[in-house]
Amino acid sequence: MSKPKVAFYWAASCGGCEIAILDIGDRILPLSEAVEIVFWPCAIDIKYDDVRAMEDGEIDLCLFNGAIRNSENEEMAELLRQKSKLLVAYGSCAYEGCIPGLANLKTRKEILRRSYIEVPSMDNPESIYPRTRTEVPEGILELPELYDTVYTLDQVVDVDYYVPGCPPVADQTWAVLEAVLEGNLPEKGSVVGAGTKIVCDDCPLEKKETKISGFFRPHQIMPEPDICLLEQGIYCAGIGTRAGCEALCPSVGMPCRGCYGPPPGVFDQGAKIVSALGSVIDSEDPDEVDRIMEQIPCPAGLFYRFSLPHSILRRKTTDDYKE
Amino acid sequence: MKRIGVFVCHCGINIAETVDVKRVAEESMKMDGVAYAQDYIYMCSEPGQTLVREKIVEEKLDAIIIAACSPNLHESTFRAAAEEAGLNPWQCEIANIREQCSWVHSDREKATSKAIHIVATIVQKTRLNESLEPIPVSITKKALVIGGGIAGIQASLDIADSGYKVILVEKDSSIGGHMAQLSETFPTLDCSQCILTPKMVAAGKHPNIELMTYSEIEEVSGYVGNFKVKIRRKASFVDWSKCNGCGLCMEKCPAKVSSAFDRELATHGAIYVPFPQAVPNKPVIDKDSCIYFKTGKCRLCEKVCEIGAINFEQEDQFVEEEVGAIIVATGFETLPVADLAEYGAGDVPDLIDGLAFERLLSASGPTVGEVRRPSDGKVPKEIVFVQCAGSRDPERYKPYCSKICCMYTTKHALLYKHRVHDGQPYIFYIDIRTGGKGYEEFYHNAEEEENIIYLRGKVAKIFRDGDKTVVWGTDTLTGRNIEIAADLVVLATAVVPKDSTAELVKKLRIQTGPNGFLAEAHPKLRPVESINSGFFLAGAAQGPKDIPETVAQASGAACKVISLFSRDHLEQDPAVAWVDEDLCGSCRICISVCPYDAREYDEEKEIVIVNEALCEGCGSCVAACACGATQQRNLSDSQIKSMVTASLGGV
Amino acid sequence: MFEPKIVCFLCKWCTSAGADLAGTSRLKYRPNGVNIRFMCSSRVDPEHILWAFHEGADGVLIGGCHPGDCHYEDGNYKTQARVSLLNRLLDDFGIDTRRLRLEWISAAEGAKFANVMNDFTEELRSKGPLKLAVREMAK
Amino acid sequence: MAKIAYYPGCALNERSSHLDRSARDATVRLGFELDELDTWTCCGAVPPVSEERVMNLVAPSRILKDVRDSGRDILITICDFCYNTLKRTNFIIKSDEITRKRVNAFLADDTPERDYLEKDDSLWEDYAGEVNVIHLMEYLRDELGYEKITESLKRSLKGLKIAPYYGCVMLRPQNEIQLDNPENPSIIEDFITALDAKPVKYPYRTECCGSYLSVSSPDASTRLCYRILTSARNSGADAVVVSCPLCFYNLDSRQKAITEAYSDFKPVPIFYFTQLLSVALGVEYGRQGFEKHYVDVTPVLDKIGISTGKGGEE
Amino acid sequence: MSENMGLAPPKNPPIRLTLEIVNTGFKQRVNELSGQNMDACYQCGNCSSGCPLAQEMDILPNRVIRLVQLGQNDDIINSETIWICASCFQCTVRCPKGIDIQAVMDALRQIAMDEGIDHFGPDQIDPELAASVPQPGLVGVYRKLAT
Repeated sequence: MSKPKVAFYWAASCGGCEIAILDIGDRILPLSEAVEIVFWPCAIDIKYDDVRAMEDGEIDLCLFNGAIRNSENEEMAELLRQKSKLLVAYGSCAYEGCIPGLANLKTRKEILRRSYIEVPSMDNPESIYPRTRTEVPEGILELPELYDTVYTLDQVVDVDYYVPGCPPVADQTWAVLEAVLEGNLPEKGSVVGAGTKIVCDDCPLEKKETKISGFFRPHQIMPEPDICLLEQGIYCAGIGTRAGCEALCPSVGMPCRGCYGPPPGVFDQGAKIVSALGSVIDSEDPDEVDRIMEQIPCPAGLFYRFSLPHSILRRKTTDDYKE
Repeated sequence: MKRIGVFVCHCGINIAETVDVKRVAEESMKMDGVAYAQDYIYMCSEPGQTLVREKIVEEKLDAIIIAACSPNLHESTFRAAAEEAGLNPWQCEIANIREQCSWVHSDREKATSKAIHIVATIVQKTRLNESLEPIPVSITKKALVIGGGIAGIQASLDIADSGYKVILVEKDSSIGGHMAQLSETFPTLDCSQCILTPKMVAAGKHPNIELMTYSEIEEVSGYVGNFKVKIRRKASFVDWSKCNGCGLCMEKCPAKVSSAFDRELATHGAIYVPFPQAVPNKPVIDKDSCIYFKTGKCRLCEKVCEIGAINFEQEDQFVEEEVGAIIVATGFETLPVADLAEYGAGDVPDLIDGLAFERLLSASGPTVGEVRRPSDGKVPKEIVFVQCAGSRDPERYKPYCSKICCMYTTKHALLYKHRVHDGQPYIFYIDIRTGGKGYEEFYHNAEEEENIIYLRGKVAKIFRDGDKTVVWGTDTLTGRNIEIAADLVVLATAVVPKDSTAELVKKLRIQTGPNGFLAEAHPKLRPVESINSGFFLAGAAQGPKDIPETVAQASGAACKVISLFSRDHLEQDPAVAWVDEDLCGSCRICISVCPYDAREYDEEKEIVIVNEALCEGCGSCVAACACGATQQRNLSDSQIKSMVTASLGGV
Repeated sequence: MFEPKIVCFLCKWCTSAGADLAGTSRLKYRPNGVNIRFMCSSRVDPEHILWAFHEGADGVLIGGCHPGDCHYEDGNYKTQARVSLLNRLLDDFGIDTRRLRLEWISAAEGAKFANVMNDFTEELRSKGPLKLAVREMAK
Repeated sequence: MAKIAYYPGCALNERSSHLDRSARDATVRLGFELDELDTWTCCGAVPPVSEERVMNLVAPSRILKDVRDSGRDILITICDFCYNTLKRTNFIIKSDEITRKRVNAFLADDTPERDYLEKDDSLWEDYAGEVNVIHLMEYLRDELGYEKITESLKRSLKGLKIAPYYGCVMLRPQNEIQLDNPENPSIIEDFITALDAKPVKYPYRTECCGSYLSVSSPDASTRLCYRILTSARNSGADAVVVSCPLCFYNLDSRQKAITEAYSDFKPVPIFYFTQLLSVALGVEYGRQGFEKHYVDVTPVLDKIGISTGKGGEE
Repeated sequence: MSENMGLAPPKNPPIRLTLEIVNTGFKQRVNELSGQNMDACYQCGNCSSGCPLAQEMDILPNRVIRLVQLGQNDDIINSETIWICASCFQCTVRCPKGIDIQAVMDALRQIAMDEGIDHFGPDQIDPELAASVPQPGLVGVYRKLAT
């Protein structure tokens, strides 16, 4: 039997997921013994055309990280789907949009204006914007088209499994690889490499009663070391975030950001966290409640930091406020 | 897939006139999961219910939906019918297409379309409904009665007589309420105290009744069958266990305090009992009027009390009690004369309210039953009674009829004539309302035989002129205005709920209606119950009513309590919260959220569980559970989402 | 004329009873809302509201007991806090917060329920349909 | 032939003699005779004005006492005013002891002692209401029986639609008169049926015609009679039947004024009940005094084949 | 306050009720003459609703009784109503309180006539009418409406 063929791809993401693969450490050696890496732009020089030349389904496993931000991302997602037996949305970006997905709170127009005109370091007096086709003396230059909306991988192609995390922790990555190599596969569409509970389940901090009379950002107070951060008014997404990370952040006194996405019983992580927080505000005075809530900066960005394109609303609606 | 039957009721024309019920049935048949649909003229009638039962069997239905009136009316009816036909009652749902559709819309097309959406919404819920069993809950067989007027006394006696314990809480130092203030009672004219006092004594002595006078409800938690009540026993500064009621302290007290019991027509000391027949007959010190408390000097009462019952150091005590049912009988107050600007805003000395006049008529009152006016103590020769003072006036005061005034004013005029034979009473009224046994006859007798002049018209203005009190009225029957320069004017001021009612209902979490009176569960069929289970209503706190009606309602409420206590246990709606053990990550937010302490951390399972007996099914923990481990039975998030979709016309 | 679609989440004890009273009082109001009855407004999860917008609602009404009157002690305060936060979220998402109404309507306020339904319908009519991005994308 | 004491009263004695005559003619055919009192005075037409006016009871009481003293206990009257006055007087005498004593004192006063001593050696006996005052129609209904009338019919009135008119004093005040239900009477309807004619129901049958206001406020009476007659006519009546001379006068004679005042008015013939009875029992046409009527009755009688010339049996 | 005699009298002066006015004896006199209790009337208005001559009256029958109750004798004895009443007893048979209103009207006519107010005299009769109207009409009108 020939060795399984494995591909890694990096779409709209920071690249952390690539590093996360290397995070498996020494286990990379047995891995490279066990599989044949047929495509990994970050590490191996194989061109897109080489992939196009492959048979459909020739790749046994493709770990695809990054969101779908532009036409190139989408094209590669379709191509790799076609060539792979198993396509895994690897990491938060591919799974649910993650940080790039926050762009959905803006329009493409706003983003381009910001990036190419408004930023203080930009010097672009002629207001030149990037174009998908640019004619230069040497010929035509093509750039991928930036989409108005960031998509998750499964919004453009069929996905077999999801590995959450920004980035996924190494042990979970290894476990997924191991499971695939051993043919020990769960039901299609499953989230793998994560727990079924929430971060709190792994969190070592002590929990008593949650009544919030004010929110603080981590730099604003010095939290009690062993007490649940949320109880101390520090927004911690652990209550609405899938376990799997071993509660790395709260274990060291930093609040959970929610990168493992919603737990299995939840679809919209942000809405659920809003619901939970709204339940434990320690005030019955509507004005005071509003004041407490205003201490939360940019709720959409905070509660959907990792999951905006994968949420119910997915992106900002632009033409509802008028008059 | 579940086989659901949809039964669409015409409710005569109540639904069918506005909603095309046949189309609703037809459209229902097209819905996923619906195996049978039919309309019928009166679904709640016996033939209607028979139809439902037969079709459950014939069509092998797993669940049914009755599209009819509000579930508040017939949910239990149809659930019982479903059970008879072998269905689990929780497989029966009601789609409200009457109160919330046919009755509120007139466009037939739109109403029909809405009715279809309503049914579709309920179909979605029903598809995912589980079969449930009611949850048994134990009952603490002890009642709390709040308010020691005739309503509270009667209710307490009835419950106590049936063998159950009662705690009767009264905020004043004696029970008796307003009835103790009355002179004689219509329509039989028996003396109020004569018929009340024996009942007060009986309540005071009953082995099953624990009187807690001079006490107020501080906190109530729990639920029907198992309430926890915290009661504040206000400091009386008199050790009642020592006091033998000799009364010397009251005699010696140099302070003068307007008597609330005598409607400010007399005074008593700062240490006082409200009236001589008080039960318990123990004094209290009014801290705000006591010279010692105000100046730090006096303590005369302490000096004269040989047994040393005075204790200036006493503080409010708190007691906690567990009870299974609560009767609210907090009674009424009357609209202050000062609120009635056109009647002198309280500045006319010879203008008093009906309760004050009761004190003037009372043999135990400040004038020993002689009618003497407050300004100079003269016997009034001409006296004007003004009805509907603040009642039946939706624009400025109270919109409702205070119900008792027609009768008590007639009684006042009649008793006045009995005391002052050559006096002339006039009564201004808008309508005379004498609905009650013997009432119309009482009124006729007064009108025909007692030379009481009834004037049909609302009094516009009252003012003082010399030693007279001038009344400007009209007589719509002659079409002439009427002026009377009277010696005394008595206002039948509007009956209003006690000020404290609003605060109390918040503690009890029961409802009041638009005028602040306690709201009954159903105006006709459940008049002595609050909509909140375990709370019962008695007396004028629920609405203006006279003594017979109050007593009847009190006995009715007591009977409801006794019927509750006669059960071994209660069956609680099982549509409660539950936890998926595989998902719960023990963030414990739900513990903080639950108002009933129904959530606790299970050390063994390392999850938070639901105590089903305590859970009231509000669902707030379900919404608060960010990990999605908590769901509500038969109202899960997936049910709600599909209901939302269906309500918007999606599938 | 544009007929907005409204989803109404009503608590059983107050607002749904108030809606029943509107019925028994035969008050007439706009038929644009379909009511979903919960035991308490605190069962309403912001997820339900977002879902309603997703599924085509132009407006969402939450009806609960007046402050202090909650049958479950303080359920309506939870609702109030959630709505407060959700409003900020809706704002971030570009959805006019007037599309989400929280009303305290007691069992005695049939007329208020009818007025709220009429008023909300009119307001949504003047706003026009909610062109939610995610719905536009699906088209 | 049985003779029943009969009090005609002033009107029947003179201005309404056709009522009297037709009554006498008819009753004979039914087997009894109206035996007019030997001496009688005016009854006073209206009962006493107030409690103080006991004097007004004296005249009717004397009439009644005479009937009693003559050994009879039934007195028939026809005129509704006489009926009302005598019957109510009797009621007062029976039920009010003080009034009874006062009235008898007056009666005794103006009755010369020798008169009764000569006529009768019994001692003075107070009149105590022993006489039963009966309306002729009441006698026909209760004593004779309407079926007897039907059996005795010589001419059918079939085809005639007749509106009964009760007016006021025949039925009211009810507790004293007790003739029929004042709000829904049937005595005249049943009488009409007994004659084979058809009674017409209409709402104004018990509404006042104006009574003596005809004298003091004729316009008021005209308005009332217009309403009554129009209502009867609109209900399909060919004629109206009455028993009271004043009703007859108002409803019949006043049609002149009504016709002048109301352009839409169509005259309606008025009959005394005794006139119809007389015709139906076959009394010779012409004896009923129809010539005294203001409104011509012949068209109505023609309708059922009775007209001048055809005559009766006699 | 006294009325200024130099001014035109007010159109609708208020009734100033006093112990004296309501007890002057007017009501009692009506009670005695009529044998009825004026205070028994609770002003339902049935007497007026059914009165065939109501349209001819200036004060409806129920209001006549009302004025008696309030001792307003002037208003009544100067009214048309008591002379328009045809004594038809319709009100009497219908009164829910059993008041013989007819008797009250008689009493009021008597009081008026006692005070010298006559409504009708022989000189006022149309001779043609006098010659033709049945006697009860003539007797009735004089007995009811004239001293």
